[in-house]
Amino acid sequence: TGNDPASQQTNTEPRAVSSNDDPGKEVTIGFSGPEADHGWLAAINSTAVAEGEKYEDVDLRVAEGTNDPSMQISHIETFINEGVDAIVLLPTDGAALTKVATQAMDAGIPVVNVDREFSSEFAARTTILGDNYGMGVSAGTYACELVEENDLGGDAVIAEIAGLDSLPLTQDRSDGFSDALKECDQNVDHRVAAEFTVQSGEKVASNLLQAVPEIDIIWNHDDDQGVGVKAAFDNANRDEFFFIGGAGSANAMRWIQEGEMEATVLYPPTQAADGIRLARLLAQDKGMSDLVQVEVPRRIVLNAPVVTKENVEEYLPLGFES
Amino acid sequence: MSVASEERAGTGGADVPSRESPLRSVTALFSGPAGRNLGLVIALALLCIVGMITAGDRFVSFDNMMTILRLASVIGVVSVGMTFVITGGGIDLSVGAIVALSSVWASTIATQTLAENTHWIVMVSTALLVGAVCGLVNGLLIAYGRMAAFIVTLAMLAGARGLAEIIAQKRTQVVTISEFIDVVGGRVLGIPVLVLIFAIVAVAGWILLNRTTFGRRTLAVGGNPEAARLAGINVKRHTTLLYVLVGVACGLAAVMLLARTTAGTSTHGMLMELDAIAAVVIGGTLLSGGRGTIVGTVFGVLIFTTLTNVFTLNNLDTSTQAVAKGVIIVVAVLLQQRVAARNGSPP
Amino acid sequence: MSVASEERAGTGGADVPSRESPLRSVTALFSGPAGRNLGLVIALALLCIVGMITAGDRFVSFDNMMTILRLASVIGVVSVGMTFVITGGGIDLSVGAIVALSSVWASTIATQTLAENTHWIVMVSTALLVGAVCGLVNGLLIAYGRMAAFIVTLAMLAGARGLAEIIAQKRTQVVTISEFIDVVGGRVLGIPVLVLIFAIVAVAGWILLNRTTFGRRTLAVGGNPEAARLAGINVKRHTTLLYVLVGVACGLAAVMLLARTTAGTSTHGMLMELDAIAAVVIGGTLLSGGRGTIVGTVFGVLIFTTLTNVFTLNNLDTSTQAVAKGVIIVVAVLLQQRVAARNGSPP
Amino acid sequence: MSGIVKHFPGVKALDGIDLEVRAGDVHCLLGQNGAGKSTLIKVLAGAHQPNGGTISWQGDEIRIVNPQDALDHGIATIYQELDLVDGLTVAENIHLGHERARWGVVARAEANRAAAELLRRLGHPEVAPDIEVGRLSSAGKQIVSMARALSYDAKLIVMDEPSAVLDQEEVTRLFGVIRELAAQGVAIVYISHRLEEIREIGDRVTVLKDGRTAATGLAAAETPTSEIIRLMTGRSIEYVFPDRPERQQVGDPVLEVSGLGRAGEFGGVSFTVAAGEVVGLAGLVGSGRSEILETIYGARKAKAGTVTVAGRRLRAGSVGAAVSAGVGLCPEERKSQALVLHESVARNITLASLGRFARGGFVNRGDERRAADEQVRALDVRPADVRRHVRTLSGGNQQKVVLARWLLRECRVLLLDEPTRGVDVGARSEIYALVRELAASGIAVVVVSSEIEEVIGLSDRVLVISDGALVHDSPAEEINEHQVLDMVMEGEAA
Ligand SMILES: Nc1ncnc2c1ncn2[C@@H]1O[C@H](COP(=O)(O)OP(=O)(O)OP(=O)(O)O)[C@@H](O)[C@H]1O
Ligand SMILES: Nc1ncnc2c1ncn2[C@@H]1O[C@H](COP(=O)(O)OP(=O)(O)OP(=O)(O)O)[C@@H](O)[C@H]1O
Ligand SMILES: [Mg+2]
Ligand SMILES: [Mg+2]
Repeated sequence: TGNDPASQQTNTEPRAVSSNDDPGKEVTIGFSGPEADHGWLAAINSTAVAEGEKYEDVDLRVAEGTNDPSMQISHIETFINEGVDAIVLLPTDGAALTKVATQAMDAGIPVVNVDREFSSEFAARTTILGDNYGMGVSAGTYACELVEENDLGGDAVIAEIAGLDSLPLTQDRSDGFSDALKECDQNVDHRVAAEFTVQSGEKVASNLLQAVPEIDIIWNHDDDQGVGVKAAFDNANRDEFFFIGGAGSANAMRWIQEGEMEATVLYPPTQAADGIRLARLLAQDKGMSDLVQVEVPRRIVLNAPVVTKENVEEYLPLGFES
Repeated sequence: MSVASEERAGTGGADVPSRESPLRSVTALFSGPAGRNLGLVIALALLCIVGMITAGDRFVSFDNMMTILRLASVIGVVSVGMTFVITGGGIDLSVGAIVALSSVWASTIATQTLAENTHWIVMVSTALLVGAVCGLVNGLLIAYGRMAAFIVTLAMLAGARGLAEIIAQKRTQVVTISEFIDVVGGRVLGIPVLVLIFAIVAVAGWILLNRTTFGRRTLAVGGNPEAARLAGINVKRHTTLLYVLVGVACGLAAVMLLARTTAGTSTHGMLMELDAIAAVVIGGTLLSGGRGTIVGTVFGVLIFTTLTNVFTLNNLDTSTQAVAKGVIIVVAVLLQQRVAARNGSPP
Repeated sequence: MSVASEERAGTGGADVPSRESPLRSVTALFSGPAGRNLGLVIALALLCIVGMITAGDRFVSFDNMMTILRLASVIGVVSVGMTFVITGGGIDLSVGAIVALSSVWASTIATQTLAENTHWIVMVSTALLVGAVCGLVNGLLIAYGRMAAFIVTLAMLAGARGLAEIIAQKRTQVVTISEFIDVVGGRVLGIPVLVLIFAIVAVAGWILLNRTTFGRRTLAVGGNPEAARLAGINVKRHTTLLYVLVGVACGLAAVMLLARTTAGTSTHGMLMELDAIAAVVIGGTLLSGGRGTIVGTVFGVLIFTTLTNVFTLNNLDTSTQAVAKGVIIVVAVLLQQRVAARNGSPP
Repeated sequence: MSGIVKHFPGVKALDGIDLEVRAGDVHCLLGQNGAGKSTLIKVLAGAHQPNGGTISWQGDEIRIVNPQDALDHGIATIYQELDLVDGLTVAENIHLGHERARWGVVARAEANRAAAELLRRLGHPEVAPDIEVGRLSSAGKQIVSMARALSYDAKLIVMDEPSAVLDQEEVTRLFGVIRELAAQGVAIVYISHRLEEIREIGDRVTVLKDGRTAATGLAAAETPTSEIIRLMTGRSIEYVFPDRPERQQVGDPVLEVSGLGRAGEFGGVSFTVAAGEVVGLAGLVGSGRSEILETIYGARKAKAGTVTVAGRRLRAGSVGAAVSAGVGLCPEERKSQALVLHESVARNITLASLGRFARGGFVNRGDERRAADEQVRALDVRPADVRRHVRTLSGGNQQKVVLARWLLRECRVLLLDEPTRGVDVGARSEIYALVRELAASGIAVVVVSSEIEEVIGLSDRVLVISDGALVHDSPAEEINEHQVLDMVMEGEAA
């Protein structure tokens, strides 16, 4: 069902069309992101590419996705050598890419930093952040609400299925989650980490279910690995808990509709597409006509709303097919 | 020179028993296949004891055992295939990628529609066929192109995963044929079908390696390819077949993953090559070829999956898990070596 | 025994020149080390031609060349170390993890504070030392514990990366000592220091392998360890030293990464082991040991990095790149083999 | 076979060889090391493809493109280099490639029975068909190779130096089998460097020299030995041991072994070797002689006893200590124990004395080459090209390379384990002379050989080993072949 590319296109459409969309001068934009080895990152990539294709005046160069900062540095160096007009960069590691991003800025190429923040203010002209810590907080806050509504009491069993544990963003999400839980005197009783893949999700989830015979709430960081997580739940015939997801894939939203999942925390994969738009404006020396402001703002932090059965219809178009 | 032959038993090495110490006679019991794997048995037993002590009933429950076995099943099937390739003197780094490609190909809309109109066996055959073809390409390049197995399968690793991504457009393709999931992902007499498949593959693999000409020739090709050639074995064809075999195992693993995760994606089987090779080598199969054991491989797989299970039951954090895993691998292998040495088998 | 020796020259192959075909005489020029690498030279040249045609000036510019070389430098240093281990009959899967651990250890607050109070050379030494110690542990377990190198270094892969995560608490540790970054990450006479380091390591490695007793013993140990042992070489100590050597190379690579990325993290060097082994093997070093070439390794590294560069310049999508990479690896190796065979060197 | 030509890169190994073998004949193939004997029979066995020439089989011209072809025609081969798979059992090795199987499943009981039957026929019922070949001694492996050749029911069996690793009694037994086969009309091609064997078993003789046929179809019984040697070497040599020098006052003891032992292998071995003395170790295959040498050398760790070289006690189990004390070992199996096969001759020669050509760890390659060249010339290694890979040398020349390694090292004590195994007559007498020369220059030499004649002829003193124990020690003049044999047997019976 989820393989229709056409439905992908529609995701990026519902935006106000402004005069900024009128063709301007030809610009070359370089885009580099991590290896698109799972749904969310694939969606990041495909929406970015789709965004680039929408503008006749944009020549988008996409570097090979990689999880190796050293390799990504060389991609950015290549962009600088080529003299692109702007760079959209979703770094594998914010700190590791700061130096080369600063070099680009010094060379007069505006850099749009997406999702993972650089360690220096001077490394990017504009930063679009998905809020990882905020995502954890949203999940945690929602979990607190569930505890209260369902009278789970002080000893509610809360489990967390994290993503790739070695990534700082996973740490941010986990920190946000446990900080928010503290607000209602709860804590994470069990934590496992998968690798953002379906297979790893299934693996850690089935072990988790064995480790904890009774669970009240499970937060899974990523809806893509969630396909595997859900398969593990189904196989073990376990549904005594509230299942909260992350990222907001179309699959997850359908599960919410069908009542198989409680909620998911949105982490829009359209950030890079937004980055392309902004990069184009920066390269063409345009402002943001959607705002009162004349200039493109320095920092945009995306909201991490919780999608539940109540509002799922509204968010469904934003759900990415993973 | 009319000395009776038994006087000179030395020539044949048949004098070994006479030189056996009392200790040897005791452990002689284990000097068969059981002995060779005694170290592994001990390692696994220790692991289970740790599991029982730290997690009690949660560890020993039937459900948990089945969870461990189900986790072992997919990687287990691949590892059995890998045992053949390694025993035959080769290596296959592309298993994970082949699993991904097979799973993706078998879960495309086209295949699924066809399967819906006919029977889900179409999906299964597709996966097996894709696996076999990948293995065939590997095998032909290695055997007839005389290229290093490491390089060819590394290229296949890149190529097959890239192709899988192109086909799936990096999406997760959900399997909609519920009958397939119910059957392959279900249970028979309380035992998960996946576990049964693994058991059948392991037994079949054992028979194939130890009881058939194919298996014996595999050992010959891996142990001394020149001798095998001189004995009239078609070494190239045999090598090719070995890669086809592991390819088919990957296809089967893909089918199992489809049922298990209800989805096909290009991320399936990520880093599976390392896990499979590790299980095979820990099991006692020589990386240089010529000596292979399916029983050891099965133990290797079980040790790794039990390890993960025990870690999770104890809520260990991933970094600590990694360090512990490193230490345990070393200890397990040292143990295995010492026990084997004591049993008089060559190291 | 008074027969003149020329009477028996026929047996000896002294008749070589007389049977040489014109083609051979032409290519005889290359039958030295250059010849062995001729296939690689051709592959790299073809790649450059493709780069020039498709990307023109953007490819041939000095800056782009430096970009390629800088990318090659880190993996190149590790690959040179790996060449020694593989030539000596071993393998090291833990290089990436050792790079991570060294980078993390050298960029902890404690180390950085110490370095700030004294000199950044403290950071460098820390990284080198951590690498050496990891290599020593590998080496001791492999040589004296008589364990399979594959297993030991796989365990180290898990262990070292886990330890790195624990030390860094999975955070990226920014290097604050700007002098270090300026020097190691800077340029000398327009050439990036990283590239100079790589060049020095490659030349030193070449001398070490081809001109010193250490290198010669490495070849003997890899080619026939038993013969080396019986010729009085301390095989165990030598093997240990080889792993220390690659450990130090990893430490150096970590220093280079620290300067390049201005940060130490436990994710540095992810999957570096496969890249390094691939470069070494493509270069023509035998995975089974006993034959190694540093020049080939350097070419192997350059081919891979140039490939990435050309792909990026041509705006290829990642999946297509992966497929293309697989195909190109196979073609490059086939080419290399055919050229080598034509030059009369054994395949 | 006629006009067979075979090139290897850089060598013309065969240059128009003719060979005709009749059913029921034992046809001996002779030639110096490197003459092309093994290459010729590999062409016949389908292991090599000839560059020219034709092969006729029972009247028809055939092409043998792979080993299977040869086997299908009924040509079975026992190769010079042991061609067994260590990881398989004796029975599996014997039937490899033509397994007894039903539906691909090996009929193990039947295969074991058939293997046991073949081994019994070869006089070795004690070799268990179900034990792994890797655990057999080289003699045991040779027997398995022969059983394998017999298992094919072949019309022509080619044997490439089958007697090299066998002791005299084994050889006698082998000859019994060969006669039996010949009587059944099977043709045999027999290669050996031991000329007296040819006389005993051969019907006709073909001599190869430098890849060409020097003579063919000679009657084995009538042709005088000197004529055969002349054909092989192009010169006439007296196949004799060099004169033993007058036993002047024996020098100081250089090597002192006392109470040396290893559990289950040998024990209580004590003897001394003086400078300039050649001591021979006689014994049956499997009596533990190799183990004794390897333990003296430190390659195996002694469990009891001491080894002293020139007054300094060697650390047990350390090859390094032995080598730096001036001990050298030419091991029994050159390919697996002595040579780095895909390295050059030069590098193999200098392996043990690299330090001498190095300054500050850097090898002076010019010096190295010159030194290796010198040795190659001195020992007459052919081809005399030190850059050639050792792998491409014939067996005898490989042995010389190993010797050259220790000559270059200039040791005080030289341990030689089967130094003339697979070495041709010419080279053999050269090696004997060399051993004498070395002794004369003050080196203590210990020689192990399965040929009792050689032990007695070459040594000053003969030690007899039986079943891991030293049973006799006397000057060589005071003992003869029969006495040694008796002791060997008695010792074992005791
Ligand atoms: N694979 C090879 N590559 C190159 N040269 C080879 C190869 N095999 C044999 N030769 C050369 O061919 C010649 C004949 O070798 P062959 O092994 O047939 O000699 P042989 O008569 O069997 O000697 P020996 O008595 O020592 O076994 C030798 O010069 C040898 O160096
Ligand atoms: N690695 C081993 N494992 C088991 N048995 C062994 C091993 N090495 C040697 N033996 C056995 O030890 C005994 C003596 O060995 P070996 O054949 O080396 O004696 P030898 O007197 O030197 O004979 P040869 O004349 O063959 O050199 C033999 O029975 C042999 O089978
Ligand atoms: Mg020969
Ligand atoms: Mg011996």
